[in-house]
Amino acid sequence: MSAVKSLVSKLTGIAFAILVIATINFVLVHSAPGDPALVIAGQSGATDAEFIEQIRRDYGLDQPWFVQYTSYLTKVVTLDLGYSVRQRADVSDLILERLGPTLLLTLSAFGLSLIGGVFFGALAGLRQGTWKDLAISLAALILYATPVFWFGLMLVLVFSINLEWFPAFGYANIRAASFTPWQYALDVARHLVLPAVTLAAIYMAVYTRLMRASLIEVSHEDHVKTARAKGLTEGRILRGHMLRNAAGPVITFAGLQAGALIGGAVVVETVFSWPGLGRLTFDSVTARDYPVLLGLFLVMSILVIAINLLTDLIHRLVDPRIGAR
Amino acid sequence: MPQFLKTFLRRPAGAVGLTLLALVTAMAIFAPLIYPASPWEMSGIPFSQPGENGMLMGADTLGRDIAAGVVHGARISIVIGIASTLTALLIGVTLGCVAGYAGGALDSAIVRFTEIFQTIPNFVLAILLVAILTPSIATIILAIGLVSWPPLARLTRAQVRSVSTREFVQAARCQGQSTLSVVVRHVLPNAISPIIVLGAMTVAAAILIEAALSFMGLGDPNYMSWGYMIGAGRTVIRQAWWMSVFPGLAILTTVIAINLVGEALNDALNPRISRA
Amino acid sequence: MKRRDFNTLLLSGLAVGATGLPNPWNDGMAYAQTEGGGLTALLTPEPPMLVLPLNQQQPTIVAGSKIYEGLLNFDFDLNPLPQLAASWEVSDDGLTYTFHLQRNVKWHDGEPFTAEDVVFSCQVMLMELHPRARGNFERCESITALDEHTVQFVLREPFAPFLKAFEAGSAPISPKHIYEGTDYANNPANDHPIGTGPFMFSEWVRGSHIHLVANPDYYIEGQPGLTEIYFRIVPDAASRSVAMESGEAQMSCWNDVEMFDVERLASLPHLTKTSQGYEFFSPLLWYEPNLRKEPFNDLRFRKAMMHLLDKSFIVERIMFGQAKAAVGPLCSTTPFFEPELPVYDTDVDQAKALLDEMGLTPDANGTRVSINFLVVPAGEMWTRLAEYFRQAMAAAGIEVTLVSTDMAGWGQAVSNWDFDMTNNLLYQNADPALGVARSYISTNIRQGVLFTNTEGYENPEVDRLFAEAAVAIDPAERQRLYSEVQQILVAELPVLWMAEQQYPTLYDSRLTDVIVTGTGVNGNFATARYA
Amino acid sequence: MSDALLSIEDLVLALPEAADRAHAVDRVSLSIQPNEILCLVGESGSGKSMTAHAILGLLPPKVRAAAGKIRFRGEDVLALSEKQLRRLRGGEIAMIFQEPMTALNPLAQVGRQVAETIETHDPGLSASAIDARVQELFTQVGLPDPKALAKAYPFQLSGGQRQRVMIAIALSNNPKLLIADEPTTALDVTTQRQILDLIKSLQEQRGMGVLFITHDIGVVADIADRVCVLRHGKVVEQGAAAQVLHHPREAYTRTLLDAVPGHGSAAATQSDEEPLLQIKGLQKTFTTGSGLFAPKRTVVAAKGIDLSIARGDTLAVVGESGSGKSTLARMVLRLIEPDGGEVLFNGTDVRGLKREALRQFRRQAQIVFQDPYASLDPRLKVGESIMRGPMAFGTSRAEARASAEKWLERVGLGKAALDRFPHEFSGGQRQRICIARALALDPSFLIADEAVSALDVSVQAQVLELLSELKAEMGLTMLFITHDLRVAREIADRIVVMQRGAIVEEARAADLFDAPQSDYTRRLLEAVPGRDFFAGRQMQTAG
Repeated sequence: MSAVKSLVSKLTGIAFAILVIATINFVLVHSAPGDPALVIAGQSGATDAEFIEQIRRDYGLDQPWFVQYTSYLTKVVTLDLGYSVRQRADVSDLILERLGPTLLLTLSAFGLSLIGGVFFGALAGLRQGTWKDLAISLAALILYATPVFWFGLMLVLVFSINLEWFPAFGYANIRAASFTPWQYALDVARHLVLPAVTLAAIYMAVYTRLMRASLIEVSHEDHVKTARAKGLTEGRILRGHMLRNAAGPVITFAGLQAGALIGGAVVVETVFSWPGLGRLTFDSVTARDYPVLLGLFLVMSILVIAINLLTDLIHRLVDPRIGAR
Repeated sequence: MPQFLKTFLRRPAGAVGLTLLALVTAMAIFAPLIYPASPWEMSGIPFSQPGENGMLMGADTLGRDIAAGVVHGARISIVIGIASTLTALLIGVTLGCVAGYAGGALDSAIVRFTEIFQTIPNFVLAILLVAILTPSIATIILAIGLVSWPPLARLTRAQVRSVSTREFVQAARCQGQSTLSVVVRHVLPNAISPIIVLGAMTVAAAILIEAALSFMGLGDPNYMSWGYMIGAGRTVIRQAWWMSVFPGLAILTTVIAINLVGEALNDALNPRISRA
Repeated sequence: MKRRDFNTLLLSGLAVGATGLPNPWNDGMAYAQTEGGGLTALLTPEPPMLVLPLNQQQPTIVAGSKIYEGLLNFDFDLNPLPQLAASWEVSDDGLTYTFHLQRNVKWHDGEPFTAEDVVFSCQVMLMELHPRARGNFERCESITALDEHTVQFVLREPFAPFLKAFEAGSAPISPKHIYEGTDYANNPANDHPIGTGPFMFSEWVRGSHIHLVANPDYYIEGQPGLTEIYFRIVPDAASRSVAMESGEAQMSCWNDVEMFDVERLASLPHLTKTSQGYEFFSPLLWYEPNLRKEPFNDLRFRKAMMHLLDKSFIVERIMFGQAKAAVGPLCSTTPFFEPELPVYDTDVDQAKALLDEMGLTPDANGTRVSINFLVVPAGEMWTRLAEYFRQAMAAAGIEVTLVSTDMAGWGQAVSNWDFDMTNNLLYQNADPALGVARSYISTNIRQGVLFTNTEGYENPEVDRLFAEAAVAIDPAERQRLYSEVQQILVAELPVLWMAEQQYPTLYDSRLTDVIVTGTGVNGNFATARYA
Repeated sequence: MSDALLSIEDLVLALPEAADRAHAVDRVSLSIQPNEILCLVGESGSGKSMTAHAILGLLPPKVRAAAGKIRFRGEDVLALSEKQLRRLRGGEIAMIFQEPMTALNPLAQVGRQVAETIETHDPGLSASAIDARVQELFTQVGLPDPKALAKAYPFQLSGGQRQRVMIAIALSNNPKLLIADEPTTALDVTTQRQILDLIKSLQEQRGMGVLFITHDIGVVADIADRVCVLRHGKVVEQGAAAQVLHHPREAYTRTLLDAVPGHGSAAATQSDEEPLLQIKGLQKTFTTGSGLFAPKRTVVAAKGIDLSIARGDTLAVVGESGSGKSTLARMVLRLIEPDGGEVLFNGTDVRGLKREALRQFRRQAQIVFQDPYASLDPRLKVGESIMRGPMAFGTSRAEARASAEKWLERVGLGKAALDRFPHEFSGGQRQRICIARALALDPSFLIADEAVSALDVSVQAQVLELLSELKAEMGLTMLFITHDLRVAREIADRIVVMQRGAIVEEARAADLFDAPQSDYTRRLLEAVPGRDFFAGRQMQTAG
């Protein structure tokens, strides 16, 4: 009853958010000064105005904006993201083929940063004031201030150029076509290490700081004192009464960071030539590929909402109070 | 405010942060004195190693002095960091104040708008804005400001709401003070501290966004910036690590400095709010 | 992490792969590598399609030229060689071109190739789809099939470089039985292009690779020499370098490898570098002023700029030696190139003197004049060129502000003449009449169209010389006309020519007969084989 | 003393150097016999909680036992290792805390939290045996439907149920000694009564020793066998309950006893004039959680409230938490807008007032809030806070300053307070400042919203006295909001009892106490701790 109601209200919220985002994106993209028809024409080495006019006609670029807008919204509803003139492919296909790598990257980074953040944050919080705490806090402070793309480059410098442990760029080995699935998975995993660590590191720093503060706060809470008064061992108190309680706010915050995570993925994908949505975004911005951009922003925003829901779900599992309210 | 200053400086974070920040600021202000020649000057020997040919941090592929770039780059980072934060503050604090104090339908409309704005990956939005408006200092400041305001708006709203329900504000209303006077004299002064702290953190974040934009080739091409230098060094990282390393360290130092100052500010400002 | 968890992780990765990632293992394809005589070549960026008549972007041609062919090919000196045409005659009046086609040529779907296909392609399909081909075939009064293996083109007036129009990229021949009467752009056959070339389309995994296999029925005995070609799409330059270095890829061309990396790779024992094979295109790089605006309309200002720029700096430092200093509007590899032309030395004082003469004197800050420079948004080299320009101009007190934009914005600004200065790079397409005249003749000042006379240069004498040279038949006469026009242009500096870009082709040293024509990697690779 | 269950000998607890005093507890000695309840009573900062925490080695990180001994069945607890201490904790000595919401882990099922304690001390026990034990405990502490309840999370329980769970946890290993640290302070008075009864009966059944910590002498009177009075970390007086309560030896103990409110109002002037304030059919419903992703919830704070206050009268509104009494106060001042009904002040409807008229009305009607820490702007000097009001109505700065000085003198702080910041004052002093601020506007009507609830009992008595005096002096009409019937009795002429947004009963103060009409009022009165004792004591003093 209440669950259904909350689900309905959630879905309405999401639909509304998507509509607004789609509108914002459309307005933004269409206030661009460049003419996409010219680019297409330029790329085919064409030089005549008639040809350019033809391109405009063919792709509806000569229509008034509201016609383009209405047709765009209609298409969004029917999950048709349009056709990229420049890439000569359906936008949904283009995005779908890039979605996998981006999901792989962001979700691994998300998981890694959460696990690492909770672990290091808990360690620092428990050992408050010791050298371990100091070292972790300092590392977190530094990482937090590090430009993500630079951090990626430094990892490349150390781990691929100097130590040659991991490949510096790309998604899979160029010979991957001949690999067995197992080899392929391992190969992708090897390529994933540096980008995922890069993307995770910054957020891990954030979560570490948060977790540390949260754990210290929880450790002062009355129920921890109760647990002590019950005669529980410190380990049991930590596992049973502190970690879960402290991780809650961290997870909530992580959900809010989903947008930033996707933004970070854009830079990381650029640094590591990761064939995901981020690179596609940048390529499309430079190429003024409107349909792709519109589709990308929609998909990315949905992705962010999805991650939000996911963290919401995790938080529900961790904290029974949320579902019931 | 001597008490405040004392608390602030007693924190090692505050002292270290302030020193580093002063260093970077001095670098920005005195850049033309330290390196009078343009950082774009291609007079050195390409690919000089750090220390070679009289170049402290080496030279890039065109023979430009990396050290000169690092020093001059401080200007753009600081200017953009501060200006875009002011933009974000202007938008965020205004919306937050209105939402927080007015409440009701206006409040929920602003909250929804802010929530949705926060859902859009903000860096991607910044890329889009800069690309659309064509990269220049002004458009970069505007774009970063436009993507940075939602947290400020949320915080301001939360602060204003929490402060304005506090009993001393109600007491002030009961004393017959006008709404404006209540907001300006009681609500804002008591709400502002965390906003100042977040503002400081926003400067740091703005510097990082600027660097990332420049790295992606969306910087103002007329100003030497750290992100641009790292971007230019990326492809030649095998041949010239120094091209990427030093500008990165500069960003790192500046951002750490600001974050430390922010943290110390937080510690110095907050006890008065919660305990006083 | 427990092993089970790790497996789950991997499996989820695979599941992701199944939805969108290239998953090449499940077609059971054995990756031939070099042993079986296959070639793995880099391709950058990923082309939108492979159907040459529909798309003429560079990567489309690199891959599509193995599938589609033209009537002719050209050697390094740009003399015609047979391809689908076994022989040809040109009438003395230069109006009638007769081609005798190869026998026993079959389309990849098994249908025989005939003169009708050529007529359909040149008269119908390309006229509609291919702007450059249209420019050439518009000159024809008639295109007729004399018999099944003979095609005759009759021109309205002589056009000296007409033969150059028959190269594969300029006029790819397409199958009439598939395209006639259809919506070309949406023809289902576009997903599985059918040509006459030595290689046939096999598979395309977007974002990963394009696979071509040898055509067993190719009309030349013993060709092709390779069993298959993989075009690998590697979006990142550094990864491409690594692939070449490690031997994972055996060929790179055009911009595949960053210029600063070329010499390092070329020095590796398993790789061979050549800059041959781009003669047909001969790209020329210049700084382009907008002659409609002050102070660029003043020849003295253009001369001053020329004196401030150092071509060797551009060649050595910006292009890392993958170029040659340009002397004038023609590349040294383009026919009718005139080597004896005036030279503008790099000389700051002379530049300053010219500026003084114009009355552009320095103000308190030492600035004489401020101009904008529209940066070409196509990569690092262009950014460096802009930055160098700014520094070079600063030496004489010309203050340059860089304006950045995206590709569309650049195209818009340049084609609508809304700029001060920019860069440009144009192919000469094997003849001054095809690739050079367009940048200087006043009839080609066309607002809204890129790669025309966008700088706005007008000189009736130049117009006349280019027009005469285009229709002249005698090569010596053409040489005289073109030499004269080169003298005039160098004296008047409509644009500031800087460098002839020399694209490097790097390939596995065991390969032979790869780059055998003036179109290089845009050739059909029929002769390429492992030694 | 050797057979004492617990004996504390000359215990000294040292505070960290930065603290305002050196010792939290200074040479405290006390003992508890098996099967008795020792009440440790004292005001805030007396060291009573610290002493209790020291027994289980649960002192805050920077506080340490500097001297003395704590013997539990002869063994010095202070000398025990952490491991040995753990055996004691939750085993032979159990503890319950003040705030049952925070004392339970919000993320674990309550049954689990009980089971965990049993498991820890009896690792060999089977799961089903533990389950059975949990059910039994829940039954013993009077929880309904133990089986279902064991699966519940703390947030799903009421305050009283939570405290019962805490007690179940404490009893789970049949402790010899139960330490109860203000276990009923956070509860409503009726719930408090139930919990006190429960503890008392369990103690008797099991013959436990109980160390009961409280600030409320009434509670002491209800359950204590023996009493130990603490002040500033030192024992003032200890002895048998009857002895200490009826014949206190020390002045401080007497003060504490006298400070307990409920003696009856100072003045009971009745006037038949037109009432100053009339409330008719007031309605208010709160809706919360209207966020993007949250479903709505509603709480009714007022359903058709009617009441009136005569000029010069003091009306007390009494109710348990959630009864809507504070909302009522705020609606009168339009700090919260009602949904419906009328608020007539001097015959004009306050709800219709706009800007300037509203300002003028508020000048007439002032309020003193509950939390002395939140009701003064921390950034303003005390004088400034007081002066702002008159100045907003056109008084010159000098005049406002003079008046502020006068009022500060009057509330007993002296004019030196003018230039100091709020954080330099104690809670009681701040409440005086708030009163000065309210009165500086020369109002005719004063609302006191739980104005003394946060204060220690001795300070509470002083502030109540001040209010009574001021009321008489200025002829103020007062609306006094409180949860404490004793306080209402102390100050009000008439009392209104509220429950869930509605008025249950309205009567003259004395009548309400002597002859309550509604069941709810009766329950409230019966629940007042130490009622019989104080009734007896009053008779004594009167007689």
